[in-house]
Order: sequence, then structure tokens, then C-alpha cells
Amino acid sequence: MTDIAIVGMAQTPYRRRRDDANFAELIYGVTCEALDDAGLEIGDIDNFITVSNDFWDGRTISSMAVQDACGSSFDGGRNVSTVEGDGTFGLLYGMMRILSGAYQTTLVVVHCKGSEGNMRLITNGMFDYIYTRPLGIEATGAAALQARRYMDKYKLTEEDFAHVSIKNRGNALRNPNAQLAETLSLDQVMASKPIASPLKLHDISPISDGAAAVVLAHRNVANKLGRKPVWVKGIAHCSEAHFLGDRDLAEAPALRDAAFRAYQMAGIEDPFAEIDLVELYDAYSYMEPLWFEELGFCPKGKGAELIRLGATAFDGPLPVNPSGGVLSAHAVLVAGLARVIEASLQIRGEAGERQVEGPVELALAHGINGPCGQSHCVVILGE
Amino acid sequence: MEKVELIHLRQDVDLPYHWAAGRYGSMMLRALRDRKVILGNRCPQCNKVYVPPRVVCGPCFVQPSEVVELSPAGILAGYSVVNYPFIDPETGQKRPVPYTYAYIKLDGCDNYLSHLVDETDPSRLYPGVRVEAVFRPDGERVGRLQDILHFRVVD
Amino acid sequence: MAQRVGIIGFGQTYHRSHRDDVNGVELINEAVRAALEDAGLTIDDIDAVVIGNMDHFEAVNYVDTWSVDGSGAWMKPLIKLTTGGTTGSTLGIAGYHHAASGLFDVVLVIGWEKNSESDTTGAIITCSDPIFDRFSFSGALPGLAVEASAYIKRYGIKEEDAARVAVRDRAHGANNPYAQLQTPVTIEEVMQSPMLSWPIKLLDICPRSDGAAAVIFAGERKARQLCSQPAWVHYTAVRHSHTYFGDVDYTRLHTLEAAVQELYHHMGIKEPLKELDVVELYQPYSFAGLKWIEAMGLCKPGESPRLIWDGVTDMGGELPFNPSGGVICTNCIGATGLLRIGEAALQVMDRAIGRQVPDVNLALATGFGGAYWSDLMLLGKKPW
Amino acid sequence: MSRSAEENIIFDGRIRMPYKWAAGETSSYFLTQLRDHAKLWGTRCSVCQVIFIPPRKNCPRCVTADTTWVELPSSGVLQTFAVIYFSEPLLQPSEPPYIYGIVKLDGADTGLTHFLGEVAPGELRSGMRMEAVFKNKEDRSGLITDLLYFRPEGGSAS
Repeated sequence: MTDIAIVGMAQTPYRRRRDDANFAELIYGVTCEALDDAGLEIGDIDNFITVSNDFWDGRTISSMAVQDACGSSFDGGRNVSTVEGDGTFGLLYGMMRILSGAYQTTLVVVHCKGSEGNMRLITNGMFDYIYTRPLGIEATGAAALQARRYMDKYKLTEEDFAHVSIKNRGNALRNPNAQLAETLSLDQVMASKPIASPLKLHDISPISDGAAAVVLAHRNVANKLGRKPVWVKGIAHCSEAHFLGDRDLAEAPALRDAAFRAYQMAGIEDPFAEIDLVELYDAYSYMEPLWFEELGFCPKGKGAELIRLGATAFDGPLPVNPSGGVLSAHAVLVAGLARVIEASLQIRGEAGERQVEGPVELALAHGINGPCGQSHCVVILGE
Repeated sequence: MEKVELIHLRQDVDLPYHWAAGRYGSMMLRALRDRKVILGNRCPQCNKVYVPPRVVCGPCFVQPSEVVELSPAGILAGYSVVNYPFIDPETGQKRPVPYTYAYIKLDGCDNYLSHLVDETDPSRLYPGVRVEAVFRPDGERVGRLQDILHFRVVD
Repeated sequence: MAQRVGIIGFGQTYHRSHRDDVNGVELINEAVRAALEDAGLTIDDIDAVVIGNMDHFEAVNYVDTWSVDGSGAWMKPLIKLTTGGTTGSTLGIAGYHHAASGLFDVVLVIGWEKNSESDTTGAIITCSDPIFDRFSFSGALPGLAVEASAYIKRYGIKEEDAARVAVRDRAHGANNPYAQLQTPVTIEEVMQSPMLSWPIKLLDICPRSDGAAAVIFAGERKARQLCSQPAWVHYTAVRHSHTYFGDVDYTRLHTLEAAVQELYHHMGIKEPLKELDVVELYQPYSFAGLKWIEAMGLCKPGESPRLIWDGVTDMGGELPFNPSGGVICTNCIGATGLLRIGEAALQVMDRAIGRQVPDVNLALATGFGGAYWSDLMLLGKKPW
Repeated sequence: MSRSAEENIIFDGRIRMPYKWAAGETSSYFLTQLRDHAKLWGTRCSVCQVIFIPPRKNCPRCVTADTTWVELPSSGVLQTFAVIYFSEPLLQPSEPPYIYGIVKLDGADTGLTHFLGEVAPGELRSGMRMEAVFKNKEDRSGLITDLLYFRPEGGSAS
């Protein structure tokens, strides 16, 4: 349990291209909406965290584009910092700056336009330049190596993964912000174009543009606001080795470690029984069962079976990615914070058509950094 | 360890981008291309006029709602005659020097426009000297800030 | 959960123009091992790692995950921050909040850069807005030249005044075995060095360096347990404003003025010249050593040359600046702000061998970068 | 191009710059041994005894610089593989389809990521024995691609 609550939030719809808006315009929009949602004015915010990436934005000091737009220049300027990584890491750092006693109310903003750069070149740039980059490896090729290793180690099939895409793209039909919302059949997924075998087109998240904002407040402030606060009950992050060959790609020990510490902070002993809803970072279909297992919801290798049996369906006992997940909209960096927002909306009971049945008292959101989920951040949210 | 031959890895990193100018940027670049007009916008709170026009006045955190046509002329607020060699990250090649990088205060505007001046003789350049925009001819303007070829000193 | 925080260790590489003997990850590791050794710790004692640099200087994306082999962040919490020139100070401030939040006890903070791997001016140009600024922008120098010339014009400052600042820092750098430039220079040498962009000459500005810095922050209980004299973090303040370079007011450094006013107000500092004992100023060129100390309120606008010529900011003066030689002697950009914090910490810990200012109670470290942004961290001998 | 009032202007540009990365002494030794002798070297950490390939100047886990060189054989076991079908001419070293694999050389504790060759995707199985195929000596230039690919041990499986 921490003393920090999410008191306001906003996200743009996620679309393949947002030619109509630059980074500042996206951020100004979500900033105003998140402040409105919180019932706060810009002057109430004493701390700002922007999240962006210089490769995706094509700009060194990419945060410069949004300093005015997020309000950090307001009235002579406020304290501000910039995280380069998934939005969940920005949330984490924003929280730290409140917990340290330095600030009371923090705005976290994140933007990314996958449409403006070349995803393959940009993600090739995250590998070491001596041994790996010269091979042309990028995010999806590396993910395919992970998917194959996971299949082989735990005797899983491409059909197992196809069910994730079917579920999440189907869930997206209820989410107006999703970019890809469709009813897929098993045959459709299996027959979709091979991209990096074993991954096919429908196993892979789209390239998206979007932005999101969250207002965090200390208990002292949060309890005075009109809105029902969503409490950050636990949070933890962890990274493992960089070289793909240093890792057993069928395992995610960093996620296991982060989940363990986040559960400890939140006082969770049996995650499957206690947590009501999960939003995790399914950039590729195989990632959902892999992360789900490492989060301790089921034994290793059993995640796919639970998905097939409907345990994680929209109306199942533990809905996973009722928003449609990252498979339905993948604005890099934004996607992790979008998971936090989706989980928070469910806790508030304000998820609209995608609100799951039954009360959501405790939810988990998750973000990743680096190739094949090298680094993870786990967030436990609750009433 | 014995002395090893040190290896370097060389690569021309080349990342293409398609940056959206956005609502206000597009408005300005269209006006430049189609009408040879430089647009700014005014903050209703502090009355400052900004170029390029933008979605928000940072210090006031309100939208500069009023679009303003700016004069193509103004003063040289600051400049630097650039004559040291460096790589232009747009081309991967050395950018031709010398050239004059300038902050120009357009008449009626409160901040500076960063641009070029077609004069590298320091004796003709000083802060406060009048300059005016030289536009590319009709048909050659494509909706970039470089549709202003450069500014020239007006004696 | 909030706790007080002290710096308990600092390590840096020997900074050079080219470090061809190591790659970036290995360079990072040198600083990490030096910091661990300095603090008497092993990597097992580290609870979280914070790292940063500027992506396009080395063309490495996701530097946090790429550098795990060197940073020691394997199976540890890891985060990356980057804000341009202020990256190093941003990182130090993040290290402080990691520990102060109570979420982590011992935090390893790493800043680094290998400027030899790209064209530094070309890489700096990529920080400008791609549509409105990049085609004309030509790196850090023109903005600084505009700032310096406006300052000269307004207050009748002489180029020799700035040269005296460079002479001071180069003299100090001779005391620092880690500095890239360790040879003193004279006023005449500075004045006669090649003019780059009037009024800035070659010896007025920083070099470009390969180097890394690592600073270890710890929560109060751990800090007392692990270190006999931690450098306690008293306060941090940051101003990162502006979107375009044309938005900057080159006549004043508003961000530094606002940040120091916040810090002085909060700390009850009324006479900074008397109350501070040493400053590590992120001073990328000599004129900043004049104008920015006015922004810091050490004297009235236009009066800084008197302080400089009187030796007030020299070693042995009332308020020594940059005992390390500062940025004029070493500039590995992503490390530079963190070097200021590490060097300021050494002064408070009484461990700045060869460059120690006597009896340091309060030390101020600054960061500069972006579109004229400013960061501050105040360190003290006693917890605040 | 549309000239409507709402036309969105897109600026097509790039970040294009030459970079020169130092491999450093440790990787330079690996790359020159590969170039001059077609040999693969790893490093062993003297503390945890883990043998890493690619070699590391310092142990990534113990953060000690006390590591020693270990010559590794050029054959080992396939850990996983991926067949690349998508096309990205700005990045790819050859026309797709082509195959990546991770091979754990005998005696090493980590796998080496590289291309697989002389094999059809359908013939690949994790756990297969693989061996390295090097470029001809005169074509080797001190890059990781001096190792051409791994193929099934004993030549093509088909």
C-alpha cells in the first residue's frame, strides 16, 4: 500500500496516423482532459513527468516538444523531469517524487507516434552494435525467437497464441479508443501472413499514434478531491540481461521479481484469487500467457490453456486485457500507461461498454522496456 | 592481455521520419506556401504573439486563440556567422559554411524566429539591423519554413 | 516512508577525448566499479539503478536495457532518464527521489557519453525542432554567442573578463587527475585562441569528452551505516521551459533565476556568497561564469567581473567555483551534470584529493542544457 | 496534393549521421581472432565461473573485471530460431526469407545469436546440433558477420 492515488486520467484514441496533431497538440489535449477529470487546475500541479523517446520522436531531448504543452512552463516554471521508457516507469518516477515528500500532485504525460519513424530501424537501434545490430535484428524478429523458445519449452502451439489475438481484438470491439477491433476466427489468425515465423500478422500489435496523461496525488490531496481515488497499492520494476543468448527467453525472471515485490507491497498472497482484472503488455500474442504465468496467476506453461478455456475472457473469472490490450493499439511508451488507465477506469466503474461485470476492487497493470520484455514494471491498483 | 588491434564499427545511421506539423504548424506552413504570409498567434491572457503559432502559451497555459498575420520584416535580434565544420544530421554530409544563423524579431511578434541571413560580413550585421524575408518564388514553395529562402539586411 | 538521503560514493572514469580501448558499456562499468569501490560496496548492495545519456550521440536506443552488462542492473530495478545537457543533474535528482521515497535504500546513478562516436555538433542539432529550427540550427555555440554578445553590450563586459574565468577553471583542472584538460592556460592564450563565434574563442568553451560518472545515494539509515560522512541532499530545483530556441530570452537565464530563488527561499539562504562554501557550476563556456553567477544572486547584474578578478571564486577565495576544473576541462555530456554532483559531494565529504576546499558545509551543483534549462542540487555536511 | 484549409502538412526528413563505435579491447580481440583464425572466444568470470559469449570485459552479474579468455568450439546446440519473412530494405542484410537462431556453443553458458543457413525452416528443431560456417579468410573484415551462419552439424540436413 502506498500513499499515492491516481486522481485524473486521459488518453487519446489510438490511430495508425495522427497527421492532424503534433506532439504538443496531443499532450495539451490529454493534459487538459486529465486535469478536468481530476477537478484540478494547472496551478495545482507542482511536479511534472514527461515520457518520450528520442529515437521514436526523431529528436534529441524529445521532451522539449512538450514542456509548454504539459504545463511545466506555467507561471515561471515548475519542477519537471523526463523518463525515457514505458509510461509505467514515468508513473513510478512521478510517484517517487511525491513519496519523497518533495511534491504533492504530479502530472505524468506520455506520447509516441509510431507512424512518424521506421519501427524496424528504431528497434534495431536498441541492440548492441557489435554483435547483434549488424544482423538486422529488430523487435519482431527477436520476439519470434522468444515465441519459438516458449513454444518448444512448454509444448505450446501457434493455435494457443491465436486465441489471445481472437480474445483481445474481440474485446477491442467494446473500446472506442482501440485501433484494431475485429472478430477473428482461428482460421483467420492462422492463415494470416507470416511476418517472422512463428509470428503472423494477427499475432502482432499495430503501429499506433497516441498520448496519455495521469494525475497522481498524495493521500492528503487525493482525499479532498471529489473523485474516487484509485490507489497505487504496489509497484515494482526489474530488468534482466541484454543479450538474447544470455536469457532463457521462455522465462521472465525480471517480471517474476517485479511481481513478487509489487504483491508484497500490496499485501497480495494469492494473485489469482485476489486480483479482479489484468491489463498487461501483449505486444505479441504469445506475450500474454508468458507474462500471465510469470505474474504468478498459474503454473508455467499453463497460461495458454486458461485463455483457451475462457478464464481470462471478458466475462471470465479473471479478465485479461478487456480493453483489447496492446494487440489492439500499440503507441509505444503510451501503451503501459494506457494499461494503468484502463485498469483504473475499471476500478472506478467508468469503463463504459468495456466495463467488466462485477466489482473491480484490485487490478494489475504492466509495462515493458527493451527487447523481448527485458525490463518490466508491475502496478497494483485498488479502491 | 597482449596489445590488440582496436576495431571500430562504422555505420551511416539513416532514420527516416515523417513529422506532422500539426494543426497550428500546418496553418502557418500553408499560409507561407500559398500566400507568402508568416502567421503567428496571440495569447489572450498575456497578449504575447508567438511564431511559429502553437497550441498553448506555456507561461499562461491557455490557447493563443487569435491568429495574427506577421510582418515579413523585423530586426536582427542576435546572430552567429557559422564557419566551423559539422555534419548536417539531415544529410549526413558537412553543411556548407559559412552561413549566418539568426534570431529575428518580426515586427508585431514577441519571440524570435530562427532563420538564416544571406550576409556573412560581420560589418553589415549588428543586433537591431532591419531585415526582411525573401520568399522562394511561386511554384517553388512546398510548405516548409525554408519557403522563406532567407532574410536579407535592409539598409 | 519519506527518508533523508545522502551520497555515499562517487566514481568516474579518466576522461579523454577518445576512449577507443572500451566500448560504451565497458566505459559505464569503469565508473560503476569505481563508485562501488569508493563506497566499499558490492553490486549486491545496490537496490536500484538509474542511467542516462543522449541517444543520438551514440545512436543507441533504450540505453538502460542495452547497458545492463556494464551498469550492474542485471535483475535489478532500472530506469532511464534523459533531458539533454541537464541529463546528469536529472539523473542525480532521480537518484535522490528513488531513495527519499523509501522505495529503495541504496541507489546507483550513472551518467555517461562517448562523444567521440559521432559529430557532436551534428548530434546537438538533432535536439532542435525538426520542422522549424533544425535546418538553420548549428549547435550550442550560436545561442551562447548571442547570449554572450547581448551581455557584453548591456554591461560593458570585456572578453578578458571571460578569459579570466577560463583561466580559473583550467588552473583548477590541473588539480584533478580525472579531468580531460589538465594544463593551465593564460589570459593571453585564451584571447589569442581561434575565434569560433564572436565573442567566443576556442579556449572559452568546453571540450568534448568520453567519460562516465556514477554516484551512489542511500537512505538515512543505510547512509549512516555505510559512510562516516555522507554528503546529505538538502534540496533540488529544476526549470525546463521552452519549446523552440526562438522562445529563449537570451538576455537573462530565467530558469536559473527561478530555480535558485526557489532553493534559497526554501533553505532560508539570504546571502549565497557567504552561506555557500563551494559551487560546481555546469558552465559550458567562460561567459556563463560571469552572467550566471549574477543569475545566482551572488552579485548585481554586470558586477561579476569584479568577483572574478578579485579571486572570490578561485581556490582559496570566499566561494570557490569548479575545484574540479568544471565543464571547461571535461564535457562527457550525459555525465557532466552528475560529475558536478559527484564533485560537490566529494567536497562535502572532505575527500576531494588535490582539489579540496577547506571546511565545506554547503555545496551547490548545477545542471544546464536543453533550451536554456537549469537544475540544482544542494548538498550539506549535516542532514537537513 | 490537396490544398484544402484543413490540409495537414507532413515534413519528410531524416536523422542521418555517420557513427564510429569503438569495439574496445575485449571485443576487438574476439573480432580479430574471428577474422584471422576463424576462432570463437568467450570469457569466464573468475567469481561465478559463468562462460559468456560474446565475451565481456567485466562479468555482467558479479560486476568484476576479473575475467579470463576461453576458446570455444564452433559447434553447439540450437536454442531457438525464427524465420524472417517481412521485408525492410533499409535494414536487412539479405533478401527475406532468412533465419535467425540462438546457438549455445559447447562449453559456453550463454547462446550466440546469428543467422542459420543451409537448412530449410521445416527441418529446424530446437536442440539440433549446429556448426559455424565462416567467410573465406580473404573476405573476413573483423565484423561479427565474418561468421556467415550456423548450419546443421555435418552439413545440410537435407
